[in-house]
Order: sequence, then C-alpha cells, then structure tokens
Amino acid sequence: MSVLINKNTKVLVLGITGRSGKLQTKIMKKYGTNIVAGVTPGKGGSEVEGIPVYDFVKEAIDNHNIDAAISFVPPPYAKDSCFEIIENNIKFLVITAEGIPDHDVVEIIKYAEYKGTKVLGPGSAGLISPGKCKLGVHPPRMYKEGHVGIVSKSGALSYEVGKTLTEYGMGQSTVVAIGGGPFWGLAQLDIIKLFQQDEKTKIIILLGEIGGTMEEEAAKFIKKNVSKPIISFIVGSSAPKGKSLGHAGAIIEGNLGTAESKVNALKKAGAYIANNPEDIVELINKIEDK
Amino acid sequence: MSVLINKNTKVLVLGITGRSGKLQTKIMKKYGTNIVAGVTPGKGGSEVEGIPVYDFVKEAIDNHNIDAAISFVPPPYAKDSCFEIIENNIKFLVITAEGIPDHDVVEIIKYAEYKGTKVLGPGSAGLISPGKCKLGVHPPRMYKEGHVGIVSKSGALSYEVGKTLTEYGMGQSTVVAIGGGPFWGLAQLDIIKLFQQDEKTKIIILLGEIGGTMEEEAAKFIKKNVSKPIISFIVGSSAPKGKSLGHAGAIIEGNLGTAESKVNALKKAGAYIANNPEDIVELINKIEDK
Amino acid sequence: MKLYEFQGKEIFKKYGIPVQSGFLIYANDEVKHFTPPLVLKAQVLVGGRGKAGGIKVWDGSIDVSKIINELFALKIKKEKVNAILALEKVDILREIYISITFNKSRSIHVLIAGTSGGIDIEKTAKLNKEKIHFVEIDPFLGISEYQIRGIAKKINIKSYLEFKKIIMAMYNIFKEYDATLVEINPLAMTPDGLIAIDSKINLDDHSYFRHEELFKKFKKEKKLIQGKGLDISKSRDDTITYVPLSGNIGVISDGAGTGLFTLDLISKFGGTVANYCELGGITNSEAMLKSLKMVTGDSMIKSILVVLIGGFNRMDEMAKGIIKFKKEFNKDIPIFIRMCGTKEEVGKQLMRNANIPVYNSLNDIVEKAVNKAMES
Amino acid sequence: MKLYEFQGKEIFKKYGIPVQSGFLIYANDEVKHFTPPLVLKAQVLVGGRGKAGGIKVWDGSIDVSKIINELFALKIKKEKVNAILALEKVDILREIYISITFNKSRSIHVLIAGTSGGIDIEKTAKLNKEKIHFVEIDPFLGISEYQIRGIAKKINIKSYLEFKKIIMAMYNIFKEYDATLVEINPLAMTPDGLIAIDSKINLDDHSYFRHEELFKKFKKEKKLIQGKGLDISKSRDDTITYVPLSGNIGVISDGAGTGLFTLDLISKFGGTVANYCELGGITNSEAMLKSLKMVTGDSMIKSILVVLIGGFNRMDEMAKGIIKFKKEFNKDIPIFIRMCGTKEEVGKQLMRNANIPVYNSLNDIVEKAVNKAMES
Repeated sequence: MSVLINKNTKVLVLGITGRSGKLQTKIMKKYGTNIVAGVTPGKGGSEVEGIPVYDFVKEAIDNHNIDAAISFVPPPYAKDSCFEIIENNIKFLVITAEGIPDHDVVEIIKYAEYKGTKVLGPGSAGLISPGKCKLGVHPPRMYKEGHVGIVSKSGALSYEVGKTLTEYGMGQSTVVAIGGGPFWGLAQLDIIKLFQQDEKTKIIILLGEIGGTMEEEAAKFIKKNVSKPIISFIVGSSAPKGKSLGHAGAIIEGNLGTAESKVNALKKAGAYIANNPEDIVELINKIEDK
Repeated sequence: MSVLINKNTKVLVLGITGRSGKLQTKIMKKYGTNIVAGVTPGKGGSEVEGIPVYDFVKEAIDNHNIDAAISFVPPPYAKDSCFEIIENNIKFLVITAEGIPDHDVVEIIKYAEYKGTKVLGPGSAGLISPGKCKLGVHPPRMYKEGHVGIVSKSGALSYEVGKTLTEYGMGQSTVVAIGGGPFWGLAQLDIIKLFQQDEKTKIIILLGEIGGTMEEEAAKFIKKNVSKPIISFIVGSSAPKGKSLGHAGAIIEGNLGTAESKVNALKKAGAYIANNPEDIVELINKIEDK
Repeated sequence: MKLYEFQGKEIFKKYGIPVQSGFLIYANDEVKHFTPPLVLKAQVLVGGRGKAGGIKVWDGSIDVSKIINELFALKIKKEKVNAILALEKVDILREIYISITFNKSRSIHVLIAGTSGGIDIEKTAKLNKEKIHFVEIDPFLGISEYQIRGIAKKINIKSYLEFKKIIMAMYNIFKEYDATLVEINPLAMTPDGLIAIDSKINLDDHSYFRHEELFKKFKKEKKLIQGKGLDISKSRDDTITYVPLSGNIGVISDGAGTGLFTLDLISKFGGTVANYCELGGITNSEAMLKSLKMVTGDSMIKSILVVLIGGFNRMDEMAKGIIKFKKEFNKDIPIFIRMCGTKEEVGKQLMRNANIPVYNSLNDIVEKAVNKAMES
Repeated sequence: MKLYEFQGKEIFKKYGIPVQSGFLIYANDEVKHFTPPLVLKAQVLVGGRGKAGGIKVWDGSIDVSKIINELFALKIKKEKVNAILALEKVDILREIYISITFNKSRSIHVLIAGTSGGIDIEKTAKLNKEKIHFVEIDPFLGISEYQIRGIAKKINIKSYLEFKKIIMAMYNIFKEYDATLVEINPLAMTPDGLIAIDSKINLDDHSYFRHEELFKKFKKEKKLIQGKGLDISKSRDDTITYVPLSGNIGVISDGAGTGLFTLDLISKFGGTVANYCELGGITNSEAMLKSLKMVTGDSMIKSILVVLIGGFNRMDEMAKGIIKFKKEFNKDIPIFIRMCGTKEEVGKQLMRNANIPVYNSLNDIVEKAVNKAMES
C-alpha cells in the first residue's frame, strides 16, 4: 500500500511540452509511473515520450481514464489550468509551480474543496511511493521501498532525509512534499491521517520548518488521532528573525511558528524529536528495537 | 415517518416580523411545528408568538439547535439572507418568495449545492407532514395524516388535491410544493426519491404542469428507480401556446414541456394518469384494492 | 424586458463589442439625405424579423424613402414597425452564433455557440446538433480561459484574443445588467475583424430594484417608439399576471396550478377564456380589486370565475376586495367564486354578510360559469 | 510590494473611500507658505512610525520648516525619511481598525475589525481579544451584506451605509489590485463622517504579470523617494531570494528546507552566515552564476557553501554555472559544493572534467566551510 497514489494510478501531465514538464515526464515514466496523457494548449496532436498530448483536459478525459494530474504550468496560466482539472472532476492534483499569485492560489484551493479534488501544493515537489509510482520531481535514487512515511513542507528536505534513510537501508512507503506555502491544499495533518490509515506505513516522519502554525496544528491532530510512532525534524532554529528565507511561510510571526514552539508542541503530542537526518535513523532503530 | 421534516425538526423563521412571516409563524406554531427562533435584521431582541427574534442567523444558532429554516424575506434581500443560512450550515431551507432575480436564484442554489444545504423553492409553498410538522403555507385544514406522498410544482394544486383526498378520507405522509420555477433547488425527482425510501409513503402523487422538462426527467427516474405506484396529474393542456401564465416555467418550449409530452413520458414510465383530483381518488382505490 | 436591437448595441458599444456605426429613424422623421449603401432594419421585439422582410439593403439605385416606407408599413408577427435602425454595410465572410443564458434545469450559466449563425439558427439547433456547442459556466467562477479556447476551437475561430474580448464582454453584460439572455446572431467575421451584426438582450424584470434608472431609460425609449398602449395594465407595485385571450369567461386565480387546471376544466365543459389573471406573490384586497377591474375591462366577458385556494393568500383580504368591487364597480356580470384556504372562515363570513354566494367545488362553479357564458 | 501611505490613499480616493486632502513634501523641496493646522507624516514603509515620532502636528505656533527638518532627520527602524505627507487636520471622535487580508490556514479572505484602532492595535489584539473581530469571506461569494451588518453591530458603527461603502471599496481594492493586505488604521469617526486616517496596502509581487503598469508606476514613485540603492539585486526575471546577513560564510541552496538546515548546521559548528541565497523556481546555469556573483559581492566572505539536492533543479545546469563562475570570476574564495539529485551523474562528470571537487555529505562540507572561514 501507499498513500494518494499507487502502481495503477493513471496520470495526466499538465504543461507536458514545457522544459520541466518534458524532463520530469521522462523521469516519471522511466520510474514506472503510468502517464497516459499530457495537455498543453496549442500542442494537441503531438507526443512527448510517446505520450499523446491534447489541447484540453476534456479531450484527454474523453480518451483515457485519469486518476490524478500533475501540473508544470507556469504561474500566469496556473489558475486556468487547475480550474480545468477540477471542473473535469480529476480527484487528485499536484501543483509544482511556485509564485502563483495568492488570490489565484486561494481560488484554486477553494474550488477544489467545493468539487472534492485533493490538491497537493502549490510549490510542491510532489510525492513518490518508491517502487510503485512517482508523481513529482523527487530524485528516484534517493528512495527505496519500505515502511517509513515521510511528509515535508520542503521538497529538498524530503530528498535529504530520504537519501539518508535509504543509505541506511530504511525504505519508505510514500514521501510527500506539500509545498512551501503560505497556502496549502493538503496540509501536514491530512497526510499524517493517510499514513495512520495506511497498512504499509509503520513509522511517520514529519519534516517541518519555521513559520506559520501548521506543525502546531499537526501536533494537535497527532495527540488525538495518531497511534503510530512519529519522528519530527524541524529546521530553521538559527534563521535570522523577521527575514524571509525563500518561502514566505518561513517568516517568524510573533511567538508563533518558531522552531522552538513547534518542537514543544510536537514533543507534547508524543513525537520523537530529531535534529538531523542521522538522528532520524537512530530513532527508527530505537523504535524498531522495542 | 415523513420526508425532509418530522415532529422534532427545529425551525428558524427568516423574516419572522414581516406580515406574511408573522401570520404563517402563528399558523405553523399552532399546527405544532417546533419553531425555536426567528431572524429579522434590526429586530433582534423582540418576540413573535413568544419566539425570540435575532438580528443574525449566527446569533440564533448560538442560542438554539436548528435543523431547518423557512424564509419569508422579500426578493431584494433574499440572496443575502439565504447565503447567511447556507454559510451557517443549516441543512434544509424553504424559500417562499417569488420574484427573486434569476441571477440571485442561481447563486443561491449553487452555493447551497456546494455547502450541502437542501433548498426547497424559491417560490415554494413549503411542505407539510400532516399531524407532525408544517414548514410552509399549506392550509392545515386540507390535510390529514396518511400514506400518500404528494409532490407538486404549484402550491395551490397541492392544496387542491390534498383537499380532495382528505375529503375522501385518504391521508398524506408528506405534501411538498417545490415552487413554480424556472429554477428549483429540489426537483420533483428528488422528492420522489425520498418518497420511495420513506416507509410511511405507499403511493406517490406527482402534480405537474406544462413548461420545462422536469416531469420528463422525473419520468426517466421513475422508470429506473421507483417501485411504488405513482399517479400523475398534469395541468395546462388547454393553455394557449406561447403565453406565460403566471410561472415563467409554464411556457411551451418547442415540442418539449407540453402536457401531452409529459403525460406520455409518465405513462411510459408506468405512472397512472389522472385528469382531475377525483380521478386520483379512484386510482388510489383501484391500487389499494389490488 | 426585451431590449431593441439598437438598445442592445448601445450596451455592446459601452462594453467594447464592435458594432456597425448607424442611426435610428422614427416613423414620423423627415427622410434626410443618406449615403448608400445602408442596411435598414425594422426595430421590433419579436423574432423572425429577417424572414418577414424586416431587413432591407439600400444600394442607392432607388429612392431610400421607398424602402423606409415599405418597412414602416410592415407588421411582423402582429408588431407594428415604428423605428428603423440604419447601419453601414459590412462585408461578411462568415457568420457564427453566440449567446449566454441560463441552463435552467442545472441552475448554471451557459454559453451557446454555433459554427454558423443567422436566421436559420433554430433549424440548425434541431437538424445539425453537432454544430451547436454548450459550455456550462459556474456562476461563482465565471468563464475561464480554457472554456473560451475550447469554444473557439470547436467553432473554428482563429482570432482568439478578439473573440475572447467579445465573450468576456457578453458575460459581463449578462451579469451586470441582470440579463437572462445576451445573444449575438450573427457575429460576423469581416475583413475588419469580428462585428456584432445583431443584438438580443433580455433583462430580468425581477431585478428592477437593482437597476431602476436603467429600466426607466429603456422604458422611456420604448414608449417613444411604441407610443401609447405600451403598458397594458401591469405596474411595478403588483405581481399580477394578466393574459388577454379571445373567449368570453374571465378567470382569476391565486395559484398557477389551480389556474391552469381551471382553464382545462373550462375547455372540458366547452367554454372559452376571455382573459386570465393570476395574483402572484402580493395577494391583498387591492390586488383582488385590481384583478376584477382588469378582467371586467374586456367587453366580451359574460361570466367570471374566481378560483381561490389560499396558502399565503388570505381569504379575508380576498373577500374585502370582491365586496369592494361589487359595491363600487358592479357591472352585473355574474361572478362565481370558489373560496378556501388560509383565513377561510373569516372570508366566508364577510361574504355571507355581503350576500355574495361562495362555493366549495371547483367543478361546479366552472360548469356554472360556462353555462352562464353560453346562455347569454 | 508595500505601498506608501500616500500611494494607498490615492487608491482609496479612486474607490471612494474618504481621505483627508493633502500634499507630498520631498526632502529637497523648498518649503512653501503653508497654512496651519497640518498633520505631517513621515512616509516610510516600516511599521511603528507613530511611536517613533514620525507624525507631527503643526499648529502654526512655530516655523513649519523646523518640524519638517526634524522629520527628515529621523530614521525609523533604520529607514530614512525622504518624503512627508502633509494633511488637513480633522477632529477625531473615535478610532476603529479595519483590514482585509488572507486567512492562510483556511485559504479564504478575512475581514478584521477592531472596536478601537490606532497605534496600539497589536497590543489590543493580544490583550483584548474580544475587541477584535474576524469575518471569513469566501473568495467566490465576496462579502455579503449580513457580514458587514454583523461587523457594524459588533464594533458599534451607526452609520451603516457609509461603513458598507468603505468595506466594499476595500474589498474591491483587495481583489482588483491583487493585494495581500488592505488596512485602514485608524478609520476615524469625525463630524464629517468616516475618514481613512492612514492606509496600508501590500501588493502581491507574484501578480506582476497582471499589473505591469501599476507596479512600474509604484516603483517609479518609490525610486523618486528612496533614490539609488532601492533595488538590491533582485530582478523580475529570476526567482532568487537574497538575504544579506552579517557573518562570513556565503550560502547558496536550491531548496528552502535544506537551506534552513544548512544555516542550523553552520550555527552548530560555530560559524556565521554572511548571506543566504535560495535559487527558487528558476534553476538554470545563469541563476547559479548570478547567485555566486551576488554571494561573493560581500567583502566579508571567507568561504562559500553550495548545497544542492535537485528535484526540479538539474545538476548539469548547476555544474555549468559553477564552472563558468570559476573560469570567469574566480576570486580565490574556497567553495564547498554538495551536489546530488536530478542529472547528478552528468553534473558530477562536468565538475570532474573542470577539476572542481564535489562532496556528498552535507555535514562534512559545512564543517569544512566553517573551519576555513575561521582559520582565515
């Protein structure tokens, strides 16, 4: 098992003919992801990696069964293409683009909520179920199949931790990067909920960073609803206060969102706290030895 | 049993201090409807028939459990007050006003759909479960408790038929007037679906009129999904073509929506056809004698 | 409220939809010195104008006043021509059909586009369904780019940006004017780009409270064209529907379903309807009085049916209205009244006091009214 | 992009929100003959202006140029004052707080209102939570009347229509300008009605593609006030985040999480960060080259950490950027590179060919970089 995607997930790639879209499609396909169609307005009738390209989502839907979509569409066209996915009732959408205007992001997430489409992102590296399916830009070499579930805001940090675990022989069930914010479709706690329900996942790793209150909210949820062991690793404790470091989410807002407040909340919720990827390895060993 | 409402339904009245609102509240309350609160902006703190009046729906919700609302608010304020009901997650709303602008009606119905509120109307006379609850303007004297379910576009026609049945001793489970259109929240087929599921209802009566395609759609649904006997009575066969007679819905559109086309569709779906209320009585006798 | 072509085109212009330049000619205008070629279009509110000869091209070979007089002599589906819109002639390469309206059964907006437009669009809609395309629009989301691109591809429009601008403008008119229909048929491709050759805009009378100034302006323009006799009898303050017909029985009802059933019964008993009056949402004694006055305004009338079964409608109010009418305006026309529903007791008591009979059976009074109308 | 008070008030005016009349004074303007009383407000983009003495009232008793010079001598949270907004004085009966922004965790719009406004609003928000009210706004529905009525009741506003007009205008600005914040603090009740005494509008830089002209206009105005040195190094064409700090190690990362973790590691090993560069969405060789140039622009720098773990980011592109920098701009500053992820093999091969060492362990290179920075 895995969460959100599996071996049979039939995937549509939005913006498949762009530079990133093309390269990532090639890597995903090679990994075994079942990509059945691509969409780029004006490029209908062409092919990318042997995958048929359509002008419209509706045309792709008319010709293929589609379970999920991943978008490589740049910010100015993101809202329109996401609306097209949602209106056509595709139930899972990964949005990779960063820099979509806030008003557009809010509308995408709200419309998806009304129509029942799950959105991962925006600004998400996507997710990977090692050995089964990769719907995103996670570098395959960093992962192997196993029973650790990882959820991270940052894509890079999920690669970082995946890489270390894999080096120590600890495989992953699914690795999910939800995006850097400040707005999110699926939140950390949504993914943790899925891991809790997933048979394959035995240990859950929560990778967080300073800014916002999402980790605190996840902690509340964990305390009430999660029985599986959780290891948390929060970065940014030494970041200069009041400065935005990349993600707009990574701004210290008053007393909320510091690394300290997040670590405290998660500790209280019963999570193990790691200070670097190697700590995580040690903690997993400890938990499994019990 | 009954559909949509029952003895325990806790009701909020919107526009309770207006002329119609006041009178109908009095009649509903006397009938036994459990009206727990009323709302009229600017009249918060007053009382109508001993029922507390609030300025806002939220205030009413904070002080009472509320299952359903009925609105007597006039057209210019209808959209705003309906949005207030829907946003506050009241799951059933009867809209009595006619003459709400089309654009407002469409937005009310769509928003209700997104948030999961069932809307009866607009332009609806509401519904009555004889002996249990009355959420609307149906004159109580026309009804008695029983096992015939009635759904009608026109309120008046539902009184007409209820009156005749009651005179012949045939009681009703629930009598629902969905409104004259041209837009509807709950459609005929939605009510028929509920009657099909309702244990108490043994026979279903569908009262239709010329215009639109709603009866044809109900016929399709009946053919596939309804096992209970259905008697249909369609009025307007002698109406002059191309003239609007009251309801905008009652306009002949091409070949669709004539009394003939509706009667034919319903016949094909296995419904009994009546030409007047007395026919219905006879048909019920026939069905029950079987 | 239906708008005239010229009124619709004024709105189009304001929203940046290209239209031909032109001017309006009234029936009693002096004919000035015009320059050919001109397209002369009768301004009427009914459909089928083109087929009825309501559109003429003047190429300068004959006297323009001849054509103008011909048009003013026309009656199109009973509607007299009182104004003509004169437009510059444009070269049409291709015609398409575009409209925005409601999809009633799904409670959403819908954009309708046809690969060919013009006067045969209804025929096309029936016979060549593949040429007509529908795009559903969520009222909260509005039209998305992909939807416009989709339609442009289906009806084979190359000048996408121009097309998009027109569609967005139509949609804004649809929303901002509380329109129930915004139609361009045909939207023409010309050497100078897309041009709206015709316009059809219907406004929602129920939105009057939001657009009072606008409605007043359009009504004033209508009056200028149609002269007297425009306003039948309906005012903004009541909700009465009045439909004049050609028989001899007047019908007043307080509910659509019962009203329609009454018509069916009259027909069954062999009677004919002179006019039909439904009270609508506002049902006080004044509305009843007004309805009786409207119905009895028809000189053909031999008997009146008043069919009441009140939910909202209060029988005490109805009784007061009927009694007042009887007292102040009694015209000796027999009235047959069926009265039941809300405040029935009070209403019936009032009627008894006034010595006006009321009945309970709809069948009975319809039969009586038909017989009375026949015998006289 | 944060707007100055005077820029925000121009927008307010356009949308019908009442503001005081006034004019702008630049640092090098000649002081003209002004008429008292005037409120003189330093135009800065940081908060806390009032508490820092950035707002003065001139009642005519002393020379106005004295006050103006005082204001121009101020530095408010390190920001120099280069312009002053002079406004007519109004009588304030009561101050309230209003803003519209996003509720980030719920992905909706939110209207925030405080029964009292002014410079202590943050304190109120913490200590008197019952005085601050939140109304959630669905982005598709907009603000409903009942929501405005609700807020008006809670913060005790009597002049409802005036208040509603201001709220609707604020919401329209919020949507139409792609603002992330529209704030009026305080909104004052005066004998002449409600007046926006201050304005704070933040625009979304990511919406540049929709508002190019607008951004250009505001930027030009900013330049006029701030003079040179406004644009640090960020252009519209890249997505690099550059944060200057005060240590001696330069950091370049291709992902926020890893970047933050690198800062934590540097701190753990006892190092200090000179500046921090994150590549963001566009990660080609040019972006890498540019980042290296930006980072090495700081003269304090002793060593550089380049931490790459590419998903989107391609290591071949990164390698090309680094090699080009080494070839064309090599400044003899030691660079420690961790390279892995997409196109890792190709990238590493290019680096081998160019004789530039790359590492695999983040811990190792951070330790090396810190040691190098310390020893020099």
